[in-house]
Amino acid sequence: MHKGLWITVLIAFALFFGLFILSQIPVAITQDEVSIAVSDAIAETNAQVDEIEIEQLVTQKAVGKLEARQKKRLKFLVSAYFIIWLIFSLYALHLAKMQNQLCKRLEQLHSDLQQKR
Amino acid sequence: MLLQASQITKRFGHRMVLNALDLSLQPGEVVTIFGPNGAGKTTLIQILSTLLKPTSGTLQIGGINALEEALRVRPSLGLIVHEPLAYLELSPYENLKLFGRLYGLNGLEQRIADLLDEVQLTPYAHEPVRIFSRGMIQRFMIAKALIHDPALLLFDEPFSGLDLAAKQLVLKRIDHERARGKGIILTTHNTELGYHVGSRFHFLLNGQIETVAEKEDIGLETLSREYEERLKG
Amino acid sequence: MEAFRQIGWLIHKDLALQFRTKDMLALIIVFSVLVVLIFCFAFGPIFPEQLEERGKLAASVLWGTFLFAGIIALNRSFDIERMNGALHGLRLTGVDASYLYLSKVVSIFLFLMLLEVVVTPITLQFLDVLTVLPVALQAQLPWLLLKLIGVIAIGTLGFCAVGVVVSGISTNTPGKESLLSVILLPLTFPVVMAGAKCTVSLLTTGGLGGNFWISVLVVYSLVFLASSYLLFEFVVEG
Amino acid sequence: MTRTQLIGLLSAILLFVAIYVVFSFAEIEMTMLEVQKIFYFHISSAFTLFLAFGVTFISSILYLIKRRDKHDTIALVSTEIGIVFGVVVFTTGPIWARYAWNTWWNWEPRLTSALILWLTYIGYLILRSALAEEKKRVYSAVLGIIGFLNVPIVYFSVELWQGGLHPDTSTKMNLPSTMQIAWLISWLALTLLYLFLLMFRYRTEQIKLELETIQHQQMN
Repeated sequence: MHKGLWITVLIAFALFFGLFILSQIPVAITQDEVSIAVSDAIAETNAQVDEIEIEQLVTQKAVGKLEARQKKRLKFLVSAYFIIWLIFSLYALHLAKMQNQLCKRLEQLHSDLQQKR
Repeated sequence: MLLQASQITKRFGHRMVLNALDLSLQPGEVVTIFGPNGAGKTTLIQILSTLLKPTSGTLQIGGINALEEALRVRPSLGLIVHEPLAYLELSPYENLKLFGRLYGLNGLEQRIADLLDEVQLTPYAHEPVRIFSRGMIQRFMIAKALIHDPALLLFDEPFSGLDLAAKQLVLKRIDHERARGKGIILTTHNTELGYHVGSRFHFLLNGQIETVAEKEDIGLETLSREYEERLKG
Repeated sequence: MEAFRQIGWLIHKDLALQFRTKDMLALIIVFSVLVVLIFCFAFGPIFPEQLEERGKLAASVLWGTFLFAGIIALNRSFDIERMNGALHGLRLTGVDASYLYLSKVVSIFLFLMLLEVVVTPITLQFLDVLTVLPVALQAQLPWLLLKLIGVIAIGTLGFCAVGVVVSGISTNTPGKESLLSVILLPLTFPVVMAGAKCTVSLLTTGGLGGNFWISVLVVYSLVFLASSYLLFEFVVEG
Repeated sequence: MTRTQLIGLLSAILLFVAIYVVFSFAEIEMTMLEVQKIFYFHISSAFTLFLAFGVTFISSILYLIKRRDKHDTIALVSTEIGIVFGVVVFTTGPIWARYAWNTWWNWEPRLTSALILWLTYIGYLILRSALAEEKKRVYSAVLGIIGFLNVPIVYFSVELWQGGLHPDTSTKMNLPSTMQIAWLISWLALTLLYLFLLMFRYRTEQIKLELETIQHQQMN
């Protein structure tokens, strides 16, 4: 019982962690959106600029910002599920340990009684 | 049959305090139960007085099922234990009046006056019980237990720690009540006094009761000797 | 009829015991005033200017004080019953457990009301609430105080309804007072909340601000009176 | 394989499925994005908390009527497990609240009534350990009943006091179907986990009783 529980607890952790990494969605900004936005912005100004260069710059910056936000969100998510895992595991292990000890003492008492007889 | 208890068992969790105990009592009988400390005497008295419910078993008092209809049975019981079962902040008069009223007694004033007179507390009737000496408190306890003239009296260790006056009072009162056809059950570890007042004797050891003899069939010395032997195991 | 008389005698006994030891009443009033004073020192000497804020402060101080005083009174009342087996003495008379319950609720209620009638004006005075009241409210001050006492009375009734059962239980444990508060405080959450809301509303507008909070108080009191009335038998008889 | 082990296995499998569904299957909610995934286990734990204390309430009533030790043990065990689920609710709750409302705690009706209930039943456990053997069963049953009666009153008073920040019950029904499935599965998984813990813990209590009985016999 005790061993099975340990394995369950560990598998739960591995699975949760693996799924968590797998399920991360990459931050995606389509090229079209960026180019439209950049052309709009350029059309409003009179300055001479290199459209493609700015497009790359903007995309980089936007992706970076979005990724940072996602990281922050994931931090919340990870800590929440880590705590859930921790609480249940600790409680289950505590129960298993308690029951094991009780069983051992019970067996010992039974064997003591039989020896006396 | 005034009291009929059969197969009374009391368990506190895993601890067996009383084990399948049978006891009966006729009017005019005084049953003495001898037992050492921790034998379950107090638990037994509490169960017989319906203050505590047994784990299993039946109890009939005056023909009424005392476990189902405890409230109907209680007014016919008088209980003297090591606690006063009353309010020490109030005076004897106030206490007796309160309990007398709750029992629904008629002619209460006269009854209180008579009782206080008998236990020699009339001069202190309006002082709070708290300031009394131990002996006076014991006499007050007797008055309180007898206020409603109960048909069945239960005493738990009535002789332990009594002063002389109170002891005389208890002995006199037991004889008196027996003569009036009341039933009395008392527990004690004092063989001499227990033998003196009792008409039938039991031992209570390790939660199990054992009938010893009627008073005609046994002498004090035989009883004491047997009790000593049982105590040694 | 017999039931009412028995309950009456039991209440009489409880009140006699409460007032016999005069130190009890004095102690609990002094205690309450001290609690109020401590809050006054903590927030004073200049209290919030806004009427609303001042009202909130007064309401919290009042209900907090009543809660503590109530716990002391309950605890004391059941201590008397447990000592010397007095409760067993009552049970032996064959009196119904529900009569014991009702008499306890009424006697503690009366005792606490007496305390609250004394402490409420003192608190309002110390926190300087009365002077900042709108003129319209000051004109009908007695009426306002009466309404306030009414709200406090309903809250106290709810508190006693559940408090009697809980202290009947906790009196059998080693750490009576602390255990009583640990169990009773979460249970009386609605009373304190609704009572405080009503108090703030009374102090700022003179009305109850709708019927909701007063109904919470009434419903709470009724629910717990009914359920505790049924459950007290198990507390007494085991 | 015993019944307890079977349910343990089932709940473990279902928990894995739930984690899979929550992380890979359920679609991302548009306002809270990934953080919304906390919701599945948070709200399911809260449901289980109410379930556990509800079981305490019912078995306390049954104990007072029938006086079987079985019901008392179930009440005790269920309370204890309910408190564990409470710990989950009250740690994941603030994490959610911190992201969603930029505060660690809010006085939302369901959260508040769960908290009051949780505190009451912690009192229940403290009381139990303080009471003498012959009284503790009846007394804790009385408290187990009174504590639960408070829930609707607390709920409705807090609801008026501070109208819901939580998505209320009706919007839950309008969730996209993938989210609904994820929520249902995690709810079922946690309920099964509760059942498993209940049975496991009940057995522990029985062993303890057996042990004490034998020890007492030996002393005599």
